[in-house]
Amino acid sequence: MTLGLAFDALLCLLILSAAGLAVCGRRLFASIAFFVTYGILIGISWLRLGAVDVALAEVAIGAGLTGVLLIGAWAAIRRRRGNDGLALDATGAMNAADEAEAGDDPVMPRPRRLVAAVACSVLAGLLAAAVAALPAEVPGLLPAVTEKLADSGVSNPVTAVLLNFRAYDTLMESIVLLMALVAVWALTPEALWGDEPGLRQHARGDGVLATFGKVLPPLGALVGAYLIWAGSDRPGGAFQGGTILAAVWLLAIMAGMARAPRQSSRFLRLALVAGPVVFLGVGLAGAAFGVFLGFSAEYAKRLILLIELALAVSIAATLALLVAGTPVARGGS
Amino acid sequence: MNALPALPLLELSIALPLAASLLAVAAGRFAANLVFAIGPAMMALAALLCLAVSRHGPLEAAVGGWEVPLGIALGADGLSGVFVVTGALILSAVGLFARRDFGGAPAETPRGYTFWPLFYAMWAALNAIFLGRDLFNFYVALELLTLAAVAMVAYGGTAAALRYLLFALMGSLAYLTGVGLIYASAATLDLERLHLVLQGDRAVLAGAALMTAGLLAKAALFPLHAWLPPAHGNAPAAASALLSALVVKAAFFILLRIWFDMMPDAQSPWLTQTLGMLGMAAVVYGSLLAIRQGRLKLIIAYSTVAQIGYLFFVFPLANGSAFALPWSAGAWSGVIFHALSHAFAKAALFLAAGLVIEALGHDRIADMKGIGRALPITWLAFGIAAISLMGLPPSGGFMAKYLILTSALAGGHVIYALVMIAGGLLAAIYLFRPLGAAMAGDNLPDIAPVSRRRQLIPLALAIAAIAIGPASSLPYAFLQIGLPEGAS
Amino acid sequence: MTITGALLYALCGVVLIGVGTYGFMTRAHLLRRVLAFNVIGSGVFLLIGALGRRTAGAQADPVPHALIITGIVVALSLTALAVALVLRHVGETGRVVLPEEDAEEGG
Amino acid sequence: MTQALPVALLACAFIPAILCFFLGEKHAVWRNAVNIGSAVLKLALVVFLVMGVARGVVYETRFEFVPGLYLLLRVDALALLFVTLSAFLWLVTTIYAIAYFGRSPNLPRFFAFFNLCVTATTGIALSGSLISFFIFYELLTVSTWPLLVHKGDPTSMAAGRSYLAYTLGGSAALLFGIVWMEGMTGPVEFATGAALGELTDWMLVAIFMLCVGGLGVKAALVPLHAWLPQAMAAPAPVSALLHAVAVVKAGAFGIVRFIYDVYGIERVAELGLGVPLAVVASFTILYGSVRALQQSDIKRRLAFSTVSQVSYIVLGASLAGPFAAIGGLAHLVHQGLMKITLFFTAGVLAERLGITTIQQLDGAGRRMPISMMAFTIGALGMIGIPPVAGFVSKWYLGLGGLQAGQPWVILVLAGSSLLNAAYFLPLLYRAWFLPPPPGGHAEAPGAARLEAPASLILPAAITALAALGAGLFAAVAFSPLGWATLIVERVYLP
Repeated sequence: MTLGLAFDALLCLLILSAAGLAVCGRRLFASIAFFVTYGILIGISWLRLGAVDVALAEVAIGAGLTGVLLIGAWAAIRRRRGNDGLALDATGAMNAADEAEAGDDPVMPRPRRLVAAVACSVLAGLLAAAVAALPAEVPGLLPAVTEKLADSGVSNPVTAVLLNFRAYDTLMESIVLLMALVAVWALTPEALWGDEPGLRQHARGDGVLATFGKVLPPLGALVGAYLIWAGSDRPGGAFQGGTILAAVWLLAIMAGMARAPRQSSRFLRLALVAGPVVFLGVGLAGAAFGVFLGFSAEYAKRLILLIELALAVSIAATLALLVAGTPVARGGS
Repeated sequence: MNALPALPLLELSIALPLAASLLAVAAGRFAANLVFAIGPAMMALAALLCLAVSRHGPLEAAVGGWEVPLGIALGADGLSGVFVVTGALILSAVGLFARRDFGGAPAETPRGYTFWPLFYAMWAALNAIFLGRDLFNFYVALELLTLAAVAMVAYGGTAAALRYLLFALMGSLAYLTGVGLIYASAATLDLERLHLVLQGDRAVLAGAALMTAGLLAKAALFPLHAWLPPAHGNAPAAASALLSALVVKAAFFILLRIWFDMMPDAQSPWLTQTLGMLGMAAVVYGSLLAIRQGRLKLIIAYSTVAQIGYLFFVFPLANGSAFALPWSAGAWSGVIFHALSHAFAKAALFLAAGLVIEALGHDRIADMKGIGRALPITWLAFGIAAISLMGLPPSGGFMAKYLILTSALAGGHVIYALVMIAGGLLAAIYLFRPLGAAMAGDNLPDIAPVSRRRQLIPLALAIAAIAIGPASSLPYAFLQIGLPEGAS
Repeated sequence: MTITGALLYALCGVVLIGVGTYGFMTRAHLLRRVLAFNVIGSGVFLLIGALGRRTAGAQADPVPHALIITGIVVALSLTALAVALVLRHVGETGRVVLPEEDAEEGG
Repeated sequence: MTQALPVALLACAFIPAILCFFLGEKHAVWRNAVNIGSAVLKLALVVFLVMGVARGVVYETRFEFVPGLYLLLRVDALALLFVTLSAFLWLVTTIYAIAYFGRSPNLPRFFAFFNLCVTATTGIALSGSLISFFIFYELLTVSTWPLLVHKGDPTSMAAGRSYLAYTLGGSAALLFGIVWMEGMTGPVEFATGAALGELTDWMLVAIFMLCVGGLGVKAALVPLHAWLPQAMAAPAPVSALLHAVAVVKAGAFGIVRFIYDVYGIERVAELGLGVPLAVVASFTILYGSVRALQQSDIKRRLAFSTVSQVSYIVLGASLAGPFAAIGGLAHLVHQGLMKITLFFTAGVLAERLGITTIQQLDGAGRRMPISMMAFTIGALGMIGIPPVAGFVSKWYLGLGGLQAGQPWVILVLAGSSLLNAAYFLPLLYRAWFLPPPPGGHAEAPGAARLEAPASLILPAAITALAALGAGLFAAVAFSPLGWATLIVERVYLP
């Protein structure tokens, strides 16, 4: 067994333990923490698999943003529980919330868990058998991608697939993201429509967050911009870069350096659709010249960069607002 | 006319609603009136598409100019055509109907703003599926569809939306896993290429099984239907109409593509009989539960559970391994006819129910006396749509029933024929109950006014459901264009 | 990376799917279900990605990578909607689990 | 021309249906004009067609649906027999209904479905293939329901439920039988009959039982008749139409078609199905009469009488032989004329004098001489007293029984006639020979000088005269008997 394989085996073991702890952990907060850890470990596994782009996306989106969403939700539920309980001091409220959480999160009785465990093992077993039946060595579409890479306008094969060969998927995906935000906004209470989203974390003027909030954004913005620009020939791209930008923006808002945009802001809405609009527009322009979403080799690089830039702006705005959630009534707190 | 296939009809059918969706996000104020432009445009596109298909046979387009397997292909055959047309008609009608509920208020509201982007995104996703040929693109489109559908359900109830979302999430994952296995095995995602290269090995079968399981959850086939009644029963009328008429059909459509286009030879008796049995169980169970409901919309929602069951009769009755038999095409076409006429009829029923709620403020059958006289056109629309659902002639539902019955009896599947007949009778029981309740009593109930023009929308849809019957020869012939060999 | 290594990760993905499904089935807490969904999701991605690494040379098949990135974004979109719905559900009912199947038919 | 006429005939009823629905409740004049106008137009068309068919022209139209499924409209002699009856009675009933309902609510809906009902009946008559027949048959099922429950009270709703339960069940059996047969024989056209070669004997028997059983629901064959007496809850014009021409007749007509034009009477006899059906019909005839005797409500008594009388048609069809066939077919028309007269009068009695039971009839003849005269003609016809039309059909049926070697049929007919007399004569006796009750009848307010508005009396008078005429002039070529003879000669005895 080579050292590399041993490392892989160890990493898999770690991933599985983290996943197990995240899924079965007794306390929700701990579970979420394990989930974030798990996401980072998965990111490492992507590096091992030679998929740096995926690793970036997984860490930034899969672990990072998803983790933030889950923690935010956990905190919001807890706050609500605290408000529901008697108006005790801070610690008392927390305890009430803990109890409520435990009561609401019953563990299934053992026999049924056993049945579920057996079912899931069978599922995994069947899947494993299917995997084992696959041929051991296949090139997949690698040769095809390599052959056409020169015509795609970019030298990063993943970007070539995402923004050229399968640009149609990516266009739809950008709409999916946008529609997720629209769907979340649909849950806004009628009276609060148009307001700022309900970011609850506010930094004290001299706190850690405020300090970080001043230092990190410029740095982050730089990293994000680099990732977007680099995407054409190195790992990176609109989604990874946009995520970093979103994080930067959120941080700045939480640190009090920027105000969250109002839902009704015309500027915000334009920023949200800019990416998909440019993407679709370029696609339709292509259709006018013969092929929908077809970029002639000559202009491909420029067009893809244009799309990436616009997409990154929209993705950043969309992701940030997804995390920020709907406006909430502020009177209560 | 020869220029028709050169036009980017397929691409535009997807791109136009996408553009409308983006426009609705950017300029929310005009969104509610957008349907006046997009509706006719989409209908024209759909008509041109069908014309092109009937003139030149199945159409194909490589998006971005990249040929499969590297790129993504779109394709349109007869099956795509009828679904695109049905989608365009129903979505346009529902869009017109929804203008009052989602755009009437002077100030922007969360519902009024968010509905229209979701509506057009749904349209785009549906067309992407109807015209799609790429397994992974199906996944993205399905997710877009799910997202829009869940959000629309959430207007009516959070718990229902959550339950729907949880089912859909698991369905998506199963589907995606299946796609992964298929790609790992064949290094392509294109249906037609897959048809050529796929060997029925273990990984492929596991992949197909997973995709099927995921799609069954999204199509709400018994016993994976639990999410549907609360979701369709509580959403706003326009949303329910779209969900029952089109969204569940999209998942079924992909199933057809998988089992008839992609791997017709892999349909084992085990698979076809299982799906057929589940379909029969759905018919019986859904109908019986529909009979027990006290609310109009829940009756209609449970009816959807039942009617979805018929769709799955296609597997045992027109199965790929027996495609040499002459009646298979009948069963296959019959099921498509059923899907289409059910789409129109169900949309009409939900919109009619929406008008009843608008007028009365509730949809309890017991308190509906006299509504038939107060809203005669709505009542008529409900009645006509009910005729089609019951499979009474000359509706589209009857044509479907006739085709399915003939092939069931000719193929010796008597049990399917019996369930089909029983299902029609059960449908009569649960549909005549509200019809009768609306006729009881002579007094005009105290109701909020409902405009005559809006009542005509469900009526038009209901008439369409009937008209599919007498006008069935054209769509029937059209459906045979590019008919998968598994069904011919 | 050897092909054995790729298969190792693929199997890891398979087990993750099993673990996540187990969590989804056994826990009623809605946030936990969302979390379990994400565990399954990354398991599926790992499976797809690892199977794409069965290439002979140093390079992996880039197409699965692109698919996975798309998948990750889609999963995040659905997670965001799910979380928002969970929060609203908690706000409306004060409960973090769904009501029993038949209970909501009246509403 | 030969293609357009059948469609025009249908359109004559269908277009008014749509117009009526969308004309508001207040446009009574327009509605009445449309109804009467189209009824007259249709009658004129029918007369034209009768001329043509008598010369031997065949009018035919075909619409293709999906493969193996097409709508065939074909005007042959048998079709015309039924169409003529329906066109004539429709006009009369329309006039009656307009007067009967006056200004009550929900009339747009009523007349819409009334016309739809007629469309369906016409379609049933003109159907040239089994599946075309089924399409219109179901249209009839559905369009009759709103008429039945028109009043909207619990009794009519219950009647509607019972009606649907029976008829939809029957239709399901019928459809199953049709699809089973057509799956093996291909589309079945009446003109050629089915190619039964593929089907084994047990299948033929099973299909026969499914189809005739399904049709028997509407024809109210015992034990499938229970919905019919309940349906009396409907308004009088509906009952009149239902019993005389629409639903019940559609069932009987269907059985005739099925026996003669699908299986062929020889094949039915070979399979040993004719005699059992004749027995069922005979039993229905007697049972219906006995039950009629037990009723004290006039409309219910009439309803059971229908159960009995319609089975004469089935009896005629099930006995192999031209005389029985002629008698059955003629009775299709005769029974319609007589029964509609009875129902019209019963409706007038109930409306104007509040008479619903037999005891209340005392002295009604003096108060309403014209109506009671009509009633009397109808009742005598039902009993089979010459020269009213009923006698003619019974005579031919009896001959047919002898011809078919089933002499017991005569006993059935005689028994039934006695029973008919037993349940009709007391009514006539009370109406003509007993004095009115001391306080007079519970007359409707605003009673006119006449016994009732002319448009309520006239229809009954006309149909009564027609029933009388059909008997008196039975020997004329265009009388129902003459036409029935023509049909039998043309088709069954080539």
